[in-house]
Amino acid sequence: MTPPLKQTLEIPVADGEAERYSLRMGPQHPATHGVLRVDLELDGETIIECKPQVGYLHRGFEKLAENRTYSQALILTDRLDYIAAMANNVGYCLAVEKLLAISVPLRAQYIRTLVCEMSRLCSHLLWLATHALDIGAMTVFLYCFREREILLDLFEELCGARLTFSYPRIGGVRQDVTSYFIDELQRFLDIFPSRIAEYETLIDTNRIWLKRTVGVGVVSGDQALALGLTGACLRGSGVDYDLRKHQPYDAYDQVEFEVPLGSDGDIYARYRCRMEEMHQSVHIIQQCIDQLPPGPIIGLDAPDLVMPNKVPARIEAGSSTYGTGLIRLIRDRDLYLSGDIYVATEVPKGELGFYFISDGNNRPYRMHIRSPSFIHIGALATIAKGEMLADLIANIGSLDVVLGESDR
Amino acid sequence: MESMAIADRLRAEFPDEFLDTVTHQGQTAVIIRPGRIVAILRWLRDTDDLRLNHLRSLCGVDNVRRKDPRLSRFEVVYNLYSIPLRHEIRIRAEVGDKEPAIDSVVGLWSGANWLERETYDLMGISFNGHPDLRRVLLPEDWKGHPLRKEYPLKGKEEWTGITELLEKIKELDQHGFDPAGHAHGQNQPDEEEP
Amino acid sequence: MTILLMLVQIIVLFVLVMLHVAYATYFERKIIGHMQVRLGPMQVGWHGLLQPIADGIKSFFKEDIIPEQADRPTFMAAPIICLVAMMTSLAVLPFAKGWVLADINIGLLFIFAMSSLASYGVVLAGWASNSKFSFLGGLRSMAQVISYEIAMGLSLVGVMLMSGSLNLTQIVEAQGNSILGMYLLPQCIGFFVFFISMLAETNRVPFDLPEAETELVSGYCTEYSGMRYAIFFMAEYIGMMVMAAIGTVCFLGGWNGPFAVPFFPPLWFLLKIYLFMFIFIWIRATLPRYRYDQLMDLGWKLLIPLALVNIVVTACLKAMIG
Amino acid sequence: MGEITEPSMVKLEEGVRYIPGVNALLGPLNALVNWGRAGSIWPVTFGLACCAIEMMDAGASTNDLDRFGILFRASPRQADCMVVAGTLTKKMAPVLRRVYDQMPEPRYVLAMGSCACSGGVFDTYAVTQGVDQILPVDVYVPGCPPRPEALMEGFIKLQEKIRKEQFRWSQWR
Repeated sequence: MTPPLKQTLEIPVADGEAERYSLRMGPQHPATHGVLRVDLELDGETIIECKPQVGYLHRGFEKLAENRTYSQALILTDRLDYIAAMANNVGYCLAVEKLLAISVPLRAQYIRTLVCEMSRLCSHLLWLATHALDIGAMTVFLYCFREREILLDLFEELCGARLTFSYPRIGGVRQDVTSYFIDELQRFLDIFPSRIAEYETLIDTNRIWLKRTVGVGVVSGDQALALGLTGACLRGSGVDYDLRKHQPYDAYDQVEFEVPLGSDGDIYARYRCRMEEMHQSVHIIQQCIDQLPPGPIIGLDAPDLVMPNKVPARIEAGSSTYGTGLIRLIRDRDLYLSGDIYVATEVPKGELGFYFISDGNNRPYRMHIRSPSFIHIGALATIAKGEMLADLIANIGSLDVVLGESDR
Repeated sequence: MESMAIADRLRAEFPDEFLDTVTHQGQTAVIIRPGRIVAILRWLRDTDDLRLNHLRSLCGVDNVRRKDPRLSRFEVVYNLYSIPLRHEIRIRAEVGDKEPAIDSVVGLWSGANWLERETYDLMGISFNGHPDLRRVLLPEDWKGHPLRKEYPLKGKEEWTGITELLEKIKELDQHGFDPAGHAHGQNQPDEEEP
Repeated sequence: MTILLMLVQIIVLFVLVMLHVAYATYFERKIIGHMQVRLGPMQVGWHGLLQPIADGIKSFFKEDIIPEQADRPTFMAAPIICLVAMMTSLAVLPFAKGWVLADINIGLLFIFAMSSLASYGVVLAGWASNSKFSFLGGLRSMAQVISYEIAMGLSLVGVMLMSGSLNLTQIVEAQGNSILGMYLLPQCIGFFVFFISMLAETNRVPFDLPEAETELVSGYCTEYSGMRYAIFFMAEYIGMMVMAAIGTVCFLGGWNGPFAVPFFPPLWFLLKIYLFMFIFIWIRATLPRYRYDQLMDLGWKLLIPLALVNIVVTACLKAMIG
Repeated sequence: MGEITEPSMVKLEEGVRYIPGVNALLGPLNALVNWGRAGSIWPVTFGLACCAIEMMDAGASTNDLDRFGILFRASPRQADCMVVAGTLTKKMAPVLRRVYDQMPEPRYVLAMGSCACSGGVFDTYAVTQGVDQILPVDVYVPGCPPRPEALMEGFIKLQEKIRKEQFRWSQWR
């Protein structure tokens, strides 16, 4: 006895129109970089319609931040783009500093620039690893992780954590760099360009790689701007927009570097942009090491972690929304400046913006995160339309999305 | 161009829509009426000496607990930047308090699509003329808009998806999927002596 | 008596091939591991030597899921079809002079027939699973096999012309007179086409589209679990071995070597097969994957014309020289 | 299933003392099966958030999970174990359960990271407070995120647990 075959497969019937076949990829799928879901309408293997669905990692960051003090909310930013947590931390701190008018000493600025660029290397290495794996080149994945491991060890030497650092503080950084760290970093910088060359020999001259990337996923400059793409995705289309140059923060105006630009706007152009950025990051880190000025690493007007040190505030014990044991500042005191601010930084994925509204107390009234990944995934529908199923995978990889940042 | 100068140009161009300007730490925000938002943003984007062609962010704000009583309950905030001319401005459109709504700017920036969906999802501000206004981050049948101030951090009621799932799990357990019952927070019983 | 002897031979071959397949996976994991600056299996047995056994035991005792909406008989038959077809082609492989189970006259054709049959298993698996990923995997496999079977068949016509036979033993013997004792040099175009089609035929990188992990999860075997999946796995590795064996027989001179090995004549044959297997694995560790349409382009626009040119040239040369 | 404490194949009669231990034939087979399972854990790739990166790292060159015979499989049908690496949101919970239901027995669950263990820092409207509400968890690996070494330790603990199992193969064959 065989049960009748229930056809959930909509096996297409030729009726003159395009023969459609719907496929739901994800949220558990090896190539969706986490928990992205893509609903596809296919004609054979050609994508007629592509609807990305996000939210499977929506943790309520913005709401949570409104219920935390500025110092407490810092740890949330680690878990935004967990591949380059340092860049998020710095972006957050910069925004809060600007909002509350807190100054940062020069040495801390240099250290932040340095760790941001290290973070960029980390992120780009992971991007290259997964992008190559998506296209099918599995060895690149392991080679990239080998170098990434060195960077993670360096981060660990610096602040004790491998992924979620919370190293920058509002008003500076947590602790100073050690000479051992600088020596090891220097050794890494010496070998790293040759390692980039190694990846390039594996994939850059590979015919199959070129066939899979050149002319695929093309976004023109105007289209990229309209879609809101930023970072390497925008620069790959030839638009010169890099916040490190446009609105320099930290020590980026003190160091020299170039912004690599592509012209074709295809996957290959984005790939080349990121590879060049890695070279530039090495260059920036080198300059930061050479120019690192002496001095304090945290500003005098930085808010203390426990309670604001500027205005004596009444505090009341527990029994609040935090549960017992924690102390809470009374909401109604004007401790900080009030106003709103939008500060964006160039994180590896693109433009990460924090829009803050302060109402004067020690918690943000509203924190909005402009996450590049969210906007990039939104653009995926436009980019992937009309291409093949395999190109969709390549496109997701090349947009370099992180769902933690996208869903918040 | 200085942000303040842009605000002045805006006031001259759209006197009826203009309400106020706010400056904080060198950043200027223009508070406007929501009615002609598309026209204003198009003007800002396409005017030759402004060319604010990059929509940096779009979000909703719930002002119900702000100390400033003049503000309306909901605002939609647009952060604009000009990549060629390197200046910026923030536009804050006041959208009222009951059934807040504003025109969609998807026609100007197609990337605004998801940002507006997000604002609708989390803040409950609807966008007229949006091509596909559905929830984006939360499940379709979620109740409430979490970023509104009256919404508690842990939510009001359990999402139906979760309650259904828990019921299904209970049913599966009865059919021996997890007879030892390690799931659901119960500790595994100590090994019994026979 | 002959039947009994035949049975013993079959059983010996079966067991040896099964062990071989098991250790081919070990070989692959180890080699890829070392190419990727890691170690590969180390903990199960000395240097992970018992890893395939552990995998086998685990798969054997795993729950066997047949999805509710699958077409049950087809779903169950598909892996068996794959395995049987692949195993059957082993019968005609000459491991050394006289070391062949069935020395039939159309050995080469028989292997073609069987490897096409094996791809039926894949297509049926894709269809019967009633899963969208499996279905796409099955479709891809069908298209791939049809186009590359042609290229592969044509690439071997040159060899047939030169040796004048379809019998594998005779093909090997005919190669004895050629340069280096193999057809590699005179049939270099044929070998090139054959090698690429071989990769495609066995679904290996860069043509692993039917099971492309990052695109189709596991392609046609997405819904298979436990032992059924293991059977697909074995069939794939036997397929690799059979293809490597054809390559060895037709282009690398079979069991011919620089000197005859006493007591164990198939040594050269096995070494050549291992060489092929190593190259399979090496390519897997190095190359990205083709896209579906590019794969078709390559097959129809490059390989088939090349193979046809090869046939014409070989035939002309053969007619001129004698 | 898990540990059987009651020997179902032996009928106890009055006056017969039960001696703990297993059947002479099935005992070694049981040990062999457990050895095979412990030596070949194939987890399904279920990276949710930050911990997924450390999970990938554990599979990469420095730590190399392949040494233990651990091989990531994309399809839940071929997997033995699920590493829930990261924050499980409410929207994702039904998906997680579905993937778990698709896995064949014997299946194990390893909760990696504080979010998977208990919800972590995300005590909000959108996050489930621990995956053990949804799934039976075998091993908890705390940390935010746990280091790859911690994940490896989790796998070793899981192997220990598997080796102690008895007759977890009679029910579905």
